[in-house]
Amino acid sequence: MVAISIFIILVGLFFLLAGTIGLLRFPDFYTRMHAAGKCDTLGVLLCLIGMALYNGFSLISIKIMFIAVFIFLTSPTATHSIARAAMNCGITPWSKDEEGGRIEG
Amino acid sequence: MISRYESIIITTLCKLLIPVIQLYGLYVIMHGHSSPGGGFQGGVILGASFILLVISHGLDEVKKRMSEKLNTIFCSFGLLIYAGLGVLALIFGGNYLDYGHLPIPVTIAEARYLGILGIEIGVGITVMAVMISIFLDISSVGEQE
Amino acid sequence: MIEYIISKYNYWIYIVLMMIGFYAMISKRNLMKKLIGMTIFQTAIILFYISIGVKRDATIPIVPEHSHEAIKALEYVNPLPHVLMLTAIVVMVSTSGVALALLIMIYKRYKTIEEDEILKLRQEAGA
Amino acid sequence: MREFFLVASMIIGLLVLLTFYRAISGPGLLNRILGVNVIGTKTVIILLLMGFIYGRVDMFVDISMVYAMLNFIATLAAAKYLERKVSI
Amino acid sequence: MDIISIRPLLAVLMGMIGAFFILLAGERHKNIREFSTILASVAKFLLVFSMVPFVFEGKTLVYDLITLAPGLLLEFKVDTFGIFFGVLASFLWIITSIYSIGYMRGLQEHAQTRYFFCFAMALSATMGIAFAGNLLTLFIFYEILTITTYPLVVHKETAEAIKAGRKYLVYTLTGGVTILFSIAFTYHLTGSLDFVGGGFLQDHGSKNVLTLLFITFILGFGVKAAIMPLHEWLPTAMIAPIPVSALLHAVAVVKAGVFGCLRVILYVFGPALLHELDLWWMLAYFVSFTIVVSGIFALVQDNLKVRLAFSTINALSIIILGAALLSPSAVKGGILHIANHGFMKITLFFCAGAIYVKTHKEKVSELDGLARQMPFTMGSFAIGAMGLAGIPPICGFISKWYLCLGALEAHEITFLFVLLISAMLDAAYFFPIIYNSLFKRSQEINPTFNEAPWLILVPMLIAAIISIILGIAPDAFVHFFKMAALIGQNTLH
Amino acid sequence: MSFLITFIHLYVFWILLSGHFDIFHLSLGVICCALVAYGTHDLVLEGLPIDMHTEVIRFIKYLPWLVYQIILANIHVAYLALSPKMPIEPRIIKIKTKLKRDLALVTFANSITLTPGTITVDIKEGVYDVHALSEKVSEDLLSGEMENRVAHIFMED
Amino acid sequence: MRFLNFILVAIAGGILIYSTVDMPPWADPSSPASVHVSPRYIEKTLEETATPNVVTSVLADYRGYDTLGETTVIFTAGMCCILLLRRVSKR
Amino acid sequence: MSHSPILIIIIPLISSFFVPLIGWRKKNLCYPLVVLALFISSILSLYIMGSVITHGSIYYRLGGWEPPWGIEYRIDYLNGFMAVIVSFISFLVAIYSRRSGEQELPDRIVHFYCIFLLLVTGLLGMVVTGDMFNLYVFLEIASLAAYALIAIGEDGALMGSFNYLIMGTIGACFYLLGVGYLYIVTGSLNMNDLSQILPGLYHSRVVRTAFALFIVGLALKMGLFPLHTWLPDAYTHAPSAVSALLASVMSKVSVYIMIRIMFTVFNPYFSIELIPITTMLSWTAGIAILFGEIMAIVQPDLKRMLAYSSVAQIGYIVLGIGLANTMGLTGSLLHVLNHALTKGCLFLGAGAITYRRGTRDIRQLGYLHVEMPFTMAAFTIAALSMIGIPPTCGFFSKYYLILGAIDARQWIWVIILLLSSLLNAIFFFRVIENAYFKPLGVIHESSYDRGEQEEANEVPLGMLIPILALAAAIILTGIFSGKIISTIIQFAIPEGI
Amino acid sequence: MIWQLDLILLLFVVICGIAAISVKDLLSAVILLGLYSFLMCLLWTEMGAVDVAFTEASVGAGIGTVLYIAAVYKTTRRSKD
Repeated sequence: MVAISIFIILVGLFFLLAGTIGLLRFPDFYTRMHAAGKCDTLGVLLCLIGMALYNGFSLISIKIMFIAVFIFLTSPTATHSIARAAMNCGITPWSKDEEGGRIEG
Repeated sequence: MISRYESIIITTLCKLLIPVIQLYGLYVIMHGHSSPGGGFQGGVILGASFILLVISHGLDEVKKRMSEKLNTIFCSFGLLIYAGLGVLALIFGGNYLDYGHLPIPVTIAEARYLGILGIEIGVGITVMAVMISIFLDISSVGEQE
Repeated sequence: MIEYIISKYNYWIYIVLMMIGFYAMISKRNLMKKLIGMTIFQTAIILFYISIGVKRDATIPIVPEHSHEAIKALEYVNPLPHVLMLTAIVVMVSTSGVALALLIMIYKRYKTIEEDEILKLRQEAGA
Repeated sequence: MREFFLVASMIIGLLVLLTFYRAISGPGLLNRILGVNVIGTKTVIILLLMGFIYGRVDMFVDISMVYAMLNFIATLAAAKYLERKVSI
Repeated sequence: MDIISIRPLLAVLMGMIGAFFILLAGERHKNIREFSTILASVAKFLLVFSMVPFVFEGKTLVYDLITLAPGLLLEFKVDTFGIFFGVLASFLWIITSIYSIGYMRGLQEHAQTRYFFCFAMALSATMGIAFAGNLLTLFIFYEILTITTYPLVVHKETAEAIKAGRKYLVYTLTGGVTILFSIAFTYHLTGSLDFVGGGFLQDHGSKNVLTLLFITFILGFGVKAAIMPLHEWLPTAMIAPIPVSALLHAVAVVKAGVFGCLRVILYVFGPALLHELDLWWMLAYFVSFTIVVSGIFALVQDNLKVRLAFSTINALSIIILGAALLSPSAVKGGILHIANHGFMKITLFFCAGAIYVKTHKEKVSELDGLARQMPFTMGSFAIGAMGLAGIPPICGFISKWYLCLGALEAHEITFLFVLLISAMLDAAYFFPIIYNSLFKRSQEINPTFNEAPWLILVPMLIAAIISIILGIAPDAFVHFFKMAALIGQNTLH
Repeated sequence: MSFLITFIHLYVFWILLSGHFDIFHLSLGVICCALVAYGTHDLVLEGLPIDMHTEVIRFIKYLPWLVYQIILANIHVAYLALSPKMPIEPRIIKIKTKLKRDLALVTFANSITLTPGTITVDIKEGVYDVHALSEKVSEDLLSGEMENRVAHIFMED
Repeated sequence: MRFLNFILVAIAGGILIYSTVDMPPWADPSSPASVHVSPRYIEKTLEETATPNVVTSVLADYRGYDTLGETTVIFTAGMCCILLLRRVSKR
Repeated sequence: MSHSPILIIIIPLISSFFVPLIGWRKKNLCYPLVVLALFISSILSLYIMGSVITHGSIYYRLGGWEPPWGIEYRIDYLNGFMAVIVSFISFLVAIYSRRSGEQELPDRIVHFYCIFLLLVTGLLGMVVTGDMFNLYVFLEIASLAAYALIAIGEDGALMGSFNYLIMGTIGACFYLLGVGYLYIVTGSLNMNDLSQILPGLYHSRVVRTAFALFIVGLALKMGLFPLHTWLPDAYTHAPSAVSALLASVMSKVSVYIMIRIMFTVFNPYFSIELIPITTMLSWTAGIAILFGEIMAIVQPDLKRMLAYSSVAQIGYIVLGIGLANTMGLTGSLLHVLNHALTKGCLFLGAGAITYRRGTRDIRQLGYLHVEMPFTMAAFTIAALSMIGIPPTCGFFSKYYLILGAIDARQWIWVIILLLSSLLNAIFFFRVIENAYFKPLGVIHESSYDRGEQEEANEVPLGMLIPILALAAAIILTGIFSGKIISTIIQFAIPEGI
Repeated sequence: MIWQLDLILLLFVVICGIAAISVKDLLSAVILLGLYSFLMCLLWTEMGAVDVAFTEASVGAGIGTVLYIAAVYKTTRRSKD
């Protein structure tokens, strides 16, 4: 059980790392948002599952899963709201063709 | 910041989250004895839930649930619970805030436990009401003249 | 020397933070910046207090409810600074609230929150 | 096992450091919000990991849950701000 | 031999009670207001007078009001010197009250309530100064006197008056502050402030410290006593209405300063200490300078009141000189001169007032031929002037005689000459006025008889007559002479 | 009715949260849940269906699929982020949807957002603006499978 | 002016750092703060207040009066905001 | 009645909770409630003072916990004295605040009263407590209330209040930090406990730094000279009742804390011998006196002048502390009382003048004595007290301060004290001169003409009574200052001085 | 107390504090302040002060930042320094 949970947490950490690197590397705000918000989601989920497994079946684990649920609910909402705000502010998404003309948020 | 959030995603989700957050706030108040938390934290969470409601549903929705008058009453009422418990202890022969002298048929330690619960509730109510009122005041200046 | 640094570094960081806040409070001309500095300043003090309470190899100050062993104080972090700091945080929030209210009033009145501009406006009004 | 959680939390700490670059240098407000949001999510995990390190995870879950619930309020508020005021 | 008696307190309070009723009556009930003024003054005089016998029996009336500070009481002690000053001031208040009523009504002045109120308060304070049992009590009433006379000085409310008021305040408050310092220092040295005949400062503090203390004391009280470099306020303050100048600047205020000086010389430091420190001749030379210079200044003044003011400065310094010589006769003469000068100077001021009320003239040069129009006034003026110059049988002669004797007793011929010169100067600046008013003619003045109203005339004549009586029988009425002798005895051991 | 539903759900949540199962804490829970439910039941159950039972079951069935999708897409995005050339082709695509109810719309939108590589930027009158990171994810989305599944949950197919 | 402020801040910081020399080492279990008053709270909390969370028991009972003050601070802040801002919204 | 120490705090506190509740329905009921609460509180404080005099110090354990663990109220002469001052002056100001409040802030009167009560609660709480941290909490209550109350004043009040907030927060934080520094080396927060532990640690740098932090923090709070910059703006533009309360009471409470910390928590040996703090304090105080008064002379605005005068008067009090001998401290404590009465009276008088005249320009106060005879009489008495004319109380404190300075053989302070008396005279007589002896300036814009002003146009009775009461108190305190010293102040002076 | 985390977090906090007061855009500064409060919360949890961390979490995430944002919303985002 412990080994499984360690493995899951490590995978989660890997996704978190990927997301962070994406956050740093991606060229514009929208793409970064993909990296940040989304890779994280899975990474966090995996970490939480790993910890819940490690903890065994108890109320604590249920609470940890609740945390996961809440993150699943709030994270896309937050992302959506920022994206919407960025769009409303008139930030055009970066695309490969017109690299120079982008406006940063 | 007072009007309803135009995005349906946000309003819907907040609608679902707010009761949960509120219940969580109450949980934090009630279980301050055995786990971290207490009146202030719970009160802030409750207040935050209302702030979330303001952000997502606009001011009117909040006014429906928590009118200015009710808010003021809560502000004072919470503190009255607190100070009143102290006075009650005073009346029943203890020093101020000495919950051991409260007229509850349990041991002194348990009486203190209940006293702590009582004041946590009072603190929670006040903090919630004040947080809402500060936020509403700050964010509604000049918008409803 | 090294040992000295290691044994005190927490206090030093708090001093650095506090000085950042302090500098912002007395030197920034923007009132909002002053408030931000104020928050940092207060938080630094809270950090200092919490640092007082720390004990090596101690756990959080919540004792097990149904344990039959005697509770040893050394095993738990000193709770008193935490209590004090809860109050301090509350004070911090309250002060921020009042300060922000004032800030908004100032903005409504002068249409700016830069201190020097406000002073100029007031001098013009006075002259 | 404590060591593992310690290492895990250190790794996440380093990730936070990386995210910090985004949060502080921006560019612009939105990227900062994004960075802060990401750090907020990571905070939840670090808190839980610390709970495991201390061996008292039952006490730390509550804090994490607060973050999980409330973390997006500030983001929403900022986003709502941006919806109104067009210039950045 | 101390008798605890409430009379001194009542005497002090009487003025305040009068002031209260004056305020109550206000502008609406003028008669009640003025009646209460007179009533209070008479009552006060009677009260003070009733204490005289005790003093002659060698007893002291004492009343401790409250503790101002641990070991420091607000106490009234009626000793010989106190009763001397008290009787003088309270008696002069009566005639001045009558006079001021006439004067104020005659000129239809504004803010009369304030005037009478402050007047009564000032007299109250004067009485407090007279009966003060220690330095702090004295100082308290001294400051009250300053404050209550300030409105009287600026009574006219013109720019000039306000300026004069400012000057008055600056000088007197500075003086007050200096006194405060000296008092605090004395307290620091001795732990006590009670007056003791012959002084209580011996064996406290080093020589230099005591010298400094003496200088600060004299500087402090010297402001009100208008010793020469500090006299500047007095001529300026003559802008005030005549009764004010008369009572306050000729009697109460400046005499309070002199009184303070004498208290310090005789009751705080004491002759022995002053001899030991060789301070007495310093003071004597200092005031001699004032005597001569003020006489010369007076000669060149054209404004009658200012000339009188300089004459006052002169006379005050003579008094202090008497005390400073520290010989029995000199002290006796000096103290007697307080009373004598009071009566004579008030006569002169009343005359000036009468002239002003009738003719609105203030300049010396305008008084030619006035004696025909106002014979009584100018007659009184002549009496006062002669008295000041030391011509018998007017009272000024007696005091000057003893002063001269004192100078001889002290083996200081210099001061004898100073006194003689001052007498000559007095004569020199007063006699031309009399001469001119008698023998010169002027177009402006109507030579028909046209005296001032009786309310003005009567007090003036009373004062003049008393001056003569005191000259003939110095011990008449309240035994001023005997008192002065007693004071000399008590202090000079 | 809506009060009762809210109350029951909240109470379950409360019991899971609270580790104490004595009478005192349970009754506290009743009071708290009643308070919250009283305050918010009209808010929560504004547009909820009558047949809640089925929907919840279907929703729970939907979750594993969603997680699976998330994992797949996540690997893809991780690859995008980590590959040195960074082969991304961001674009905005518009999806016209047949979904009607708010909850369905939101579920779909959040599913899109949760699935890495796509973000719902806006919903306007049944049209989703979705920002997609690469061609692959946009094609996945345009295939309509997710929409159908969501529609199935809320019985709108 | 900025520079002056900087100097001021530096001096203040210098004094504070100077004083850290005499502080007990960080996290020292035998520092005065850990041995004087607080042990009783930890050891007696269950016995005296039946509350396992020491912070809560100290906050609400041992030093309950502080908390009353703290809540009053919040109340004050709320009233202050109302006083400052609400007039505007009422008109 | 054994609970009276706590009752003086919680009666205003609980009333303040009721004020907004009642204010929602009936605005008129707030005022009686406030006055009643403060009245009871002040009577109780008198009672406490009485029992301190008869039975010695009072101890009250909050929550029934013994001192180092729980919070303790410890009321001795110094405390009781301060509590009486605070409660009585706030009671008088509360009476006054009705009419001025109606004019200055008509629509916010309910919350004004609420915060007013909270301010008083905070001040009282600071005074009676025996716990370092509890003091901080009440300090913050009082400060927050003060920020808001200042801010609702006229135009410039906002910036004044904001500056006060920033400076006050720095001050409070320094105080808090000082408490922390003491806590880290002693582990205790109780003042009495600290005073027993600390003597062994006097050579620790931490303790010394803590002391410096306390002094700086409190100096900020009270507006001592180099740190006074917030004070003039705040006092000038605040509503008159508020500036009266702040100037007369709030700064005094900070002074009280300073005395408490210097001489009770630390002992006099430390504060006087070990570190040069008294010298520094007296130098700053000396400069403060001169600076404040010179600044006051050039102010055309009445309240601003009074504010600068406050800076100077704080200097007096601190000078007394800096002299650190019996006489100096006696003068200092007496001046705490005297200045509280006097400045209260002056600010209330200035408020009354503003109430009728609508201007605070000193040059436009002509013929005020006809228009408002009683107010001006009281104002004059207070001004005389400021200058130090006997028998008003201001004289006596000045006298003791001079004695203290002489005792300490520090002639420069003697000179400064004497000089300051004259400087005070300059600016107060400027007011008196204008009010009594100058006709209404031509500059004055309102429609007064000479004929109209002859009518008395006194402020309402509710405003007049506190002013007159304070004026009477000034004289009575002056006359009975010996009594006050021998019954209270001489015991309030900490041992070992 | 976990000193490894402690060091990292202290470093973060200092950086974040400096960033918060040096950013010109006030909204960004406020957001960074929120980040600062997160980090502080972590720091305190790490030191064992769970209740304080809880408070800071709820305040920082729920109230503080939002209040600041509201205030910026009501005033201005521009700042000269």
